[in-house]
Amino acid sequence: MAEPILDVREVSVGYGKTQVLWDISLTVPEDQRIGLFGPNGHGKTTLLRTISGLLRPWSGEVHLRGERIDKALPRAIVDRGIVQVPQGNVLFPELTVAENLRLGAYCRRARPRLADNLARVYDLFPRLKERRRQQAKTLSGGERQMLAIGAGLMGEPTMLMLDEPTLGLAPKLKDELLEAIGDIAGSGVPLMLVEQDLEFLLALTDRLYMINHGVVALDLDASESFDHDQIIQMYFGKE
Amino acid sequence: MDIGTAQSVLLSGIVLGSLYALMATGLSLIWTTLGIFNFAHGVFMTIGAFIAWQIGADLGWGMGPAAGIAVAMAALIGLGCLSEFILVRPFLRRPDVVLVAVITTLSAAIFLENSALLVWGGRYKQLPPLIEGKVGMLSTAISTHEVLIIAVAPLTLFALWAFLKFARTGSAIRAVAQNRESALLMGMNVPVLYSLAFGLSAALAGFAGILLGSIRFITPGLGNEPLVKALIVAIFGGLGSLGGTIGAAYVIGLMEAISMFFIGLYWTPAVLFGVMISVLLVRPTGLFGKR
Amino acid sequence: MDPILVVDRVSKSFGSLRAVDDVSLSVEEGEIFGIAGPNGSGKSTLFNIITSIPFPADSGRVVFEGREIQRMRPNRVCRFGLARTFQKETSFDTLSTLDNVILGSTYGRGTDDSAESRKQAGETLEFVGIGTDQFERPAAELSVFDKKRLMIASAIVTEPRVLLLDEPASGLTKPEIDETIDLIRRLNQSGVTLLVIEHVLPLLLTVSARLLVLNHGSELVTGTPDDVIRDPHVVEAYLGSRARHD
Amino acid sequence: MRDLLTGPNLARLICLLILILLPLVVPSPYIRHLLIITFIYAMVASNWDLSLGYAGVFNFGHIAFFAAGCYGSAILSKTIGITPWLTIPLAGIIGVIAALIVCLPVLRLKGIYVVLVTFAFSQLCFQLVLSQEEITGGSMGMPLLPPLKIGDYNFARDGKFGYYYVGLFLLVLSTIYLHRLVRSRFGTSIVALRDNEDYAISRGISLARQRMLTLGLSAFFTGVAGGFYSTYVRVASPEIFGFGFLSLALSMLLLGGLNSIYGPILGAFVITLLSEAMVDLGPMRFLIISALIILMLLFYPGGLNNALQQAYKWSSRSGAAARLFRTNARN
Repeated sequence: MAEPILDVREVSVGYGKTQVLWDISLTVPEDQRIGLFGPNGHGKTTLLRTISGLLRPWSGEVHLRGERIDKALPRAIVDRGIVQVPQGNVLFPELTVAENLRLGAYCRRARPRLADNLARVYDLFPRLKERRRQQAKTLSGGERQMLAIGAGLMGEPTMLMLDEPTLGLAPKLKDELLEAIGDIAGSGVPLMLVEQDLEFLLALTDRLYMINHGVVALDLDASESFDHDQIIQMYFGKE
Repeated sequence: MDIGTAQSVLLSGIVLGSLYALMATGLSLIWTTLGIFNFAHGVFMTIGAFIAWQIGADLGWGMGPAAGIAVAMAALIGLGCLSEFILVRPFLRRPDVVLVAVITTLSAAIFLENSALLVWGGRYKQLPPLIEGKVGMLSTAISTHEVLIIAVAPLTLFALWAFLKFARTGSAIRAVAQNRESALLMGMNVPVLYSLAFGLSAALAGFAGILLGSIRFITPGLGNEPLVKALIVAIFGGLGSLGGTIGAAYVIGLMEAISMFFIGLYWTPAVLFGVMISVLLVRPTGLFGKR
Repeated sequence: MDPILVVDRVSKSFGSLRAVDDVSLSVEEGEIFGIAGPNGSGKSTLFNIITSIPFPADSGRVVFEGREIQRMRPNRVCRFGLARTFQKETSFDTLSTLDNVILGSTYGRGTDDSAESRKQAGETLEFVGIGTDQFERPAAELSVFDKKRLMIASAIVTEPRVLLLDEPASGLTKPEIDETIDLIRRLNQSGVTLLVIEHVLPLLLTVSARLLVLNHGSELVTGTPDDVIRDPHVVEAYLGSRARHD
Repeated sequence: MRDLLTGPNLARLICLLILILLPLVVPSPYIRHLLIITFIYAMVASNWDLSLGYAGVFNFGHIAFFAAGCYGSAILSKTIGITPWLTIPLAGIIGVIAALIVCLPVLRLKGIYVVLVTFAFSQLCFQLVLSQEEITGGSMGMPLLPPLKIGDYNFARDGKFGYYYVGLFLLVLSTIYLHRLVRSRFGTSIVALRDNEDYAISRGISLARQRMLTLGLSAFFTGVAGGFYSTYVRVASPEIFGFGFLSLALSMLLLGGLNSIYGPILGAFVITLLSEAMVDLGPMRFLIISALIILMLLFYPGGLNNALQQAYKWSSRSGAAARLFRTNARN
């Protein structure tokens, strides 16, 4: 079997004295798209931040195509192609849309094809092209999200990690975004997607992990039918 | 007040404003990128003037003003980067970095001022004006050097703006200021960008020092009073907006010139402080500042 | 009887974002009222503008026991009988656990006598379940759970008639959440009206009589736990439309 | 009451006894002079810590309160002719007035803006002193101020014996004052505001009121120290506004450690003696002191106070003198 793209091995991490993740392990195989979901404050974002090097694991290892990266600097990790699109969706609010996108290609690997990629992003999100001279802070929520994803694509990811791209979006925008991310995934970019919206996740990913209280609580195959009630119970069940 | 006096007050206000703009822009640049305030900024100005004097002036090594300016600029960029490395970087992750940086940069100011005293002594030195002579302007005459200041300051600031706006590194500096984490995720080398911002800011201060060094005598304390003025400008304009800072610099320069004419040298600081307090009472983040 | 707390069409914007958009609610005396909603739906901002800490609402009224308080100085709100906790486990880190609570007693309740406020603080700490062995430790050294309970203690020592709890259960383990539920119930039985924010629904559904679900800064639905859980919009807001019972 | 004689209190009493007896044992007037200067610095540094350390208000105008006391007392005693016995306490009130003036813009400000305004305020005072030559003597200062006297006895006689005890008395007074202040509920409330402003406000503490009190209360003994200083050296000179004086006070504070009363006092002793030992070095002295500040921050941010705490802990852990050195967490 082919080596997985990403291999997270028993990672524990936290902030200050508060531990957030407890010995988490998961892998991203070559041809699979991974979804993470679960209640807030239970470690999904923390996991992404650990993979992209913003946080040092307390213990455990992270491997990218067999190479250990958990001690590397964020920019070294970006240079290897892991691009995280952070939650909260405003990149550089005072910069224009075009400037934000150009900075997305800041890492050395992505610089040569900047113009091509820019055209590709404008193709994918025509709205960004219309607004390329506007400051990012003047964009609507959906456009900001597109900008964040677009900037991520400018970095030529060999794996793209999206953190709650639908946060705060109206259903119609979600559909648009779904299509765009589908296109990206279809073009062969491996994906790790953090989402609250299960429908969104199911449509885009092959494998789902539910992270609850800092551990992997459920591991589901998106193509198989599974017990919705179990999930709803975890979200809505009475104590 | 006749037309001639009015014009000379106006011109001296613009000269002051130009110098303050150079100074305060540097302060503001560091504030926006690193979120700290550099009290060594005034002494950077002093050092710039001294180095230019040492290299360029006839009483120094006499290599001419161009060499003096070039070496001074290079030295100041280096000094700025070094300062960032020693005074700021070790403390950036601490929650009280703002306070610590005030203390470290203040200490550095004392350190450098006394170093200047050791190296160059307390005797007054002066740079020759970059261009000799006087120019008749409107109905008064001012020195060509002052005309040069009025012209060069906006040009320099324009160059800075163009760099920040169009160069890859320039927009990265602005980006880091707005969102450090996203900058990291895009692969920017944040520490290097911080150093660079500091170096640029120091070079701006040094350049202001060179321009000032032929109007006033160069002493180890040369930069102290301009630092306080730049400080007032920064508060007045609201830290963090370059445009606001530059605008405020000219406003304060003019205000100072007018107040010197009408109220005299003695009470001018009080007037400026009074204006600053009134602005802060109405808008706690400065006149052009953002929340 | 008039409701003890009425929030009347309050709004708060940050730039172009309307964090809280025309939200109203009214809480009866003695009730436990829940506020739920996905992340970023404006729950904490709502607490902020009710208490004016750190900022008041842009528009709208907050009426507490018949008096408008939306323009009151923020430090007076507490003396008035309305206390709150914060989302993250907040404490006066360098002060001792006991001093954390004593402050609430002296400044929030106005107890002048220092022996008396010590006594009140000690009793309150015991009420929330923090043992005397923790009293002299700097608050920074406490566990997450103890910090959360300490924050509640420093609020209830001010004798509030309405207490606003912001995510009391986030970051806690299952047994700790159970203890928190017990604490909330005991508080309520002692006559305190509570407003509780939670992102995670189970706790809210368990304790509250009624709850308001926010989405995108505005009201999605208000009702009893059973109403809310059956409301398809709520499930959709949390999990997306496909997760609806269909 | 038994508490008074245990732990750190005992150590403090012993130090005080030594200071009281010292002039009787050591005849050198020069040592006495150094200690008098130390007492003054100790007052300035420990009171500064009330605003900078305990309250976390980034006040860099503290030297201006000292200078206000200096010049206030000088003007009252020389120009108006009031006895220095009265102008020294009045200097405290003048210091408080200066603090309240700077409060006006500072109340609503946060973080760096507080630094900028307070620093600008102190520079403004400097410029005013320079420019109001008729009143302050401008850059020459005000020389030949009236000394402290009882009857015909000048306190500068007998190797400054009198000044020594007045200085020590003021320092003890100021220390007791600070000690009680930080242990009071006011002291707790300003620490609370520093630790978490919003949380503190939500528990009924008024930010504006406590901030005004903090600056005002920290200025009183600072002003007194200023009055005593100008009376003792018999000159009020604008030098005190310089970076040199500021850096000395700051280094005492940092060497001593923020958030303590006795740390900065100890820092004052160490730095004054150190600085005196280096007096022949000229500008080199300030070079070394400023480098010391940065090195302290880099490698030992806790300061001497921290070292003392560790020593207490170590000694109590090792069982020796466990009761003698019982330490107090808040101090």
